[in-house]
Amino acid sequence: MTIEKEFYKDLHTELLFVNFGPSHPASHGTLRTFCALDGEKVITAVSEIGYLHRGFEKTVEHKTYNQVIPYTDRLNYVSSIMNNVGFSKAVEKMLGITITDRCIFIRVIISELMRIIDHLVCLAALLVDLGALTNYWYLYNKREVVYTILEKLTGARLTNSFTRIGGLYRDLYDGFEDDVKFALTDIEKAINDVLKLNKKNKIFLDRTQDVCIVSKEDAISYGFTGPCLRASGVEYDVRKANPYYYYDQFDFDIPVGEHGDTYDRIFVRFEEMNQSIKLVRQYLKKLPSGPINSDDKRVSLPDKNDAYNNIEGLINHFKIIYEGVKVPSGEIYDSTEAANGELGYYIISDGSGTPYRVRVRPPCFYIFASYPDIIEGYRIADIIATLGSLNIIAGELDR
Amino acid sequence: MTENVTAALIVVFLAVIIPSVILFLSHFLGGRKYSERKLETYEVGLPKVYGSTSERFSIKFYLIAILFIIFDIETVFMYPWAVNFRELGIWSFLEMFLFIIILLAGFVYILRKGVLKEI
Amino acid sequence: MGLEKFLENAVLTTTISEVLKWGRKNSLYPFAFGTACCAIEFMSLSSSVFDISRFGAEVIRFSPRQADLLLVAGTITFKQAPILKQIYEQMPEPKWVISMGACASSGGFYDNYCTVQGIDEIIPVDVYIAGCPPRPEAILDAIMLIQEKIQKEPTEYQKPKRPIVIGNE
Amino acid sequence: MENITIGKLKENFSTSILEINTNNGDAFVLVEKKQIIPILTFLKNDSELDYNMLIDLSAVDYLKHPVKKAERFEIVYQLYSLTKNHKIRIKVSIEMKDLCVDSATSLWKSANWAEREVFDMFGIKFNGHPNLRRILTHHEFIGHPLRKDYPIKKRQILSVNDTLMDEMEQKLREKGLKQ
Repeated sequence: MTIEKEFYKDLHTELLFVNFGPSHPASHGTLRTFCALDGEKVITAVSEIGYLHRGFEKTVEHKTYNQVIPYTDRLNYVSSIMNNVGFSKAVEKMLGITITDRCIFIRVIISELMRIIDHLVCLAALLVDLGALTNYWYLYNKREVVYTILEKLTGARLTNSFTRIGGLYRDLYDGFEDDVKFALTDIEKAINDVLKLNKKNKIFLDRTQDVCIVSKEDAISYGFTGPCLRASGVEYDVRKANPYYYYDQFDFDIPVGEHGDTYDRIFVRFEEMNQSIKLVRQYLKKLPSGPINSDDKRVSLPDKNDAYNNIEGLINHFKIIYEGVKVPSGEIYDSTEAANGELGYYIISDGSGTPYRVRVRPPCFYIFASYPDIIEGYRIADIIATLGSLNIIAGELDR
Repeated sequence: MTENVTAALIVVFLAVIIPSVILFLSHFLGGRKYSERKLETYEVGLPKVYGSTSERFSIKFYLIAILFIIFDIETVFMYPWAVNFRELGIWSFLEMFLFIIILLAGFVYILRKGVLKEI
Repeated sequence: MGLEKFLENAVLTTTISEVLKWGRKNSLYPFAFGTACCAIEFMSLSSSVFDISRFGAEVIRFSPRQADLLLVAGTITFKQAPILKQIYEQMPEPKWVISMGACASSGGFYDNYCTVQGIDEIIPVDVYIAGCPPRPEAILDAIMLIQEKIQKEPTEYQKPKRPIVIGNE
Repeated sequence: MENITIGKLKENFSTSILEINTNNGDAFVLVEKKQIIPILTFLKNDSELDYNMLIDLSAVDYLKHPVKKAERFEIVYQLYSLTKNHKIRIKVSIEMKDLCVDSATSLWKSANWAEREVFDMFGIKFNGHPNLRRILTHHEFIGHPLRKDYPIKKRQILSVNDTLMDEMEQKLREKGLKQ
């Protein structure tokens, strides 16, 4: 028995226009939503993006394929190697070269580690927005553990351009496996601590359950992919639908939610971290030895003494670096399962060393397109929780 | 009796003097430089702010404010009672119990009416 | 004069400016204007491994009215520029600006139609941090440079003697 | 290996199919501009094909491409079927004189912002789009940056941010809250 609706209607209170704007603690820096509020409830909202549009697709048309990789780092800068792997996989498929098994295993191990730390930051920031500050330190410190591994491996903490077309920047340092095993147990402990804090926490449950529900049909129509689509009950994961890099030979299952509300989106991510930990352990067990760069002359640089001693090695080295890898003319759309969803690259090459057009299919562009519609009728506190659970990364959103 | 009064006076003295000294110092010492753009209202750096302060507010906020005042004053009455709870004996306990029961009835009415849910 | 001798070491005498500088230096309120990858490095700066609160700058404010250190972390595009300018204008007076990362300092490797080639085209900057993204220690070093600048800069009660040079002794 | 989608398309829309090709393992079909919406609705509603997801919508400017194309722009629809797990790429070529095509927002909601971005980057108008505005560049931007003839370093300053009020009023009017 709540207060009758008509009681409010004839009070004709004015709509309050508020900017949940670009520089707001919970708006991840560069997302702006202009809301019309009635009291606390959002009546209509209009979103504006483009505050971090850095012209990736225009700049990339003047770079060689290997020079594009540092630009792909800055797309989803929270899990940057996943973008590198996606881009190099697409170009390698166009070139028709097969990369060595060791390179595939290392790429998958690092991608799954990146998926874990992407979910860690998303959940840490979301829980800070909900006011649960201690979880930020529990989760974020585990990201620092993985940072040390990445520093040793690639030299950079965040924007580590680790893959090259046809291989990797360098091989694993020795002691890599133990560091990763230690990091995984650390992350599991942190996840359990955070779950112990939040799983039965009344405030957390009230603020996230039945909030901004996205139905299955809406999620598909909006073009959701990744954890947000699986939270709405659609079991679609690129690693299972069309598997690449031996994903079909290792067993991991895809967590799927039922209601598609913020609670489901959060716990799909928690469960996905456990699956990724399981995956990394299996891949680590079967890590083969051998070369990491494919021996295809069009792609891999000749080794040191070839480049210095005979003229063919020198010309080959010069040509690959100076004019870039020559990709035969054609086009391709290839996608991988990044942390936020299906990250696709539509590349058109004109036979020269620089790509003619690189179109990135950013997963969170289509997710954020639905944001003004799914937050209608909910309170301001709910729209902040929902924005956190959608995990919108501005670099990937605005490219 | 007098040391209680002197203790109270010291507290009042501290409560009044220290904030005013701090406010005076920050007002007097802090530099002040006004520009036209600085005096505009802060709306995330966006040019236009919609609506004005004289607009009508939604009634729901008024309800929340009133409920807060009622239950806050109730706790304010409880403090002195709780402090010298022993000396006052059984009668004051029953009086305070009656006071709480009356307010509890109001609280149950609010829960049944679902005022807090509607916001 | 005889006052110090009489009070010996019971009381420290100083000028108002020294107290002001000491207060401002050790309680910087940063406004985290984070837009891109540098914002993630700023997040790891405020977490417990590289703790910013050791320098008194732990209280991160998101409104310019309560901030005195504008820490621009990330790429500033032309769409974001008026907002950055307005927020800088609305910060109360003793304010300092740190431009964190290559994108904020010079546009980084986005030399194209939509990126501002360095925020010093829009607002005066006190300390630039190189790196893409800079390591958290580099940001702490920048905060120390800001503190050194506050210590050397004359407050409103002193006349400026000569230009301030920071960071090279 | 003639996949089922191309087979069905040939049966129903054989006149309006201009080119069928496969490249790097993916098939793509170039269709006539007038017939694009009927073809897309057929692909979406047909029970056997069931392309219920528009994965991506983008455009390409073939001005400087070595292989000379009939028209300058091309719009690319990547369709994917969750149930049948197959995908197809539909292309529509747009000539410089008539820069518009029918909008696909009636079929998939994901086309809404993707079309706004293509309009912003290439200047191709979408008839019937509810809210065709710039999305990535600022509202005082002149020209379309991703065209090949737009110089990469031509910067344009924004003086005042967009207040979004006109977009908001349009939405309020739709909801009947504003006269």
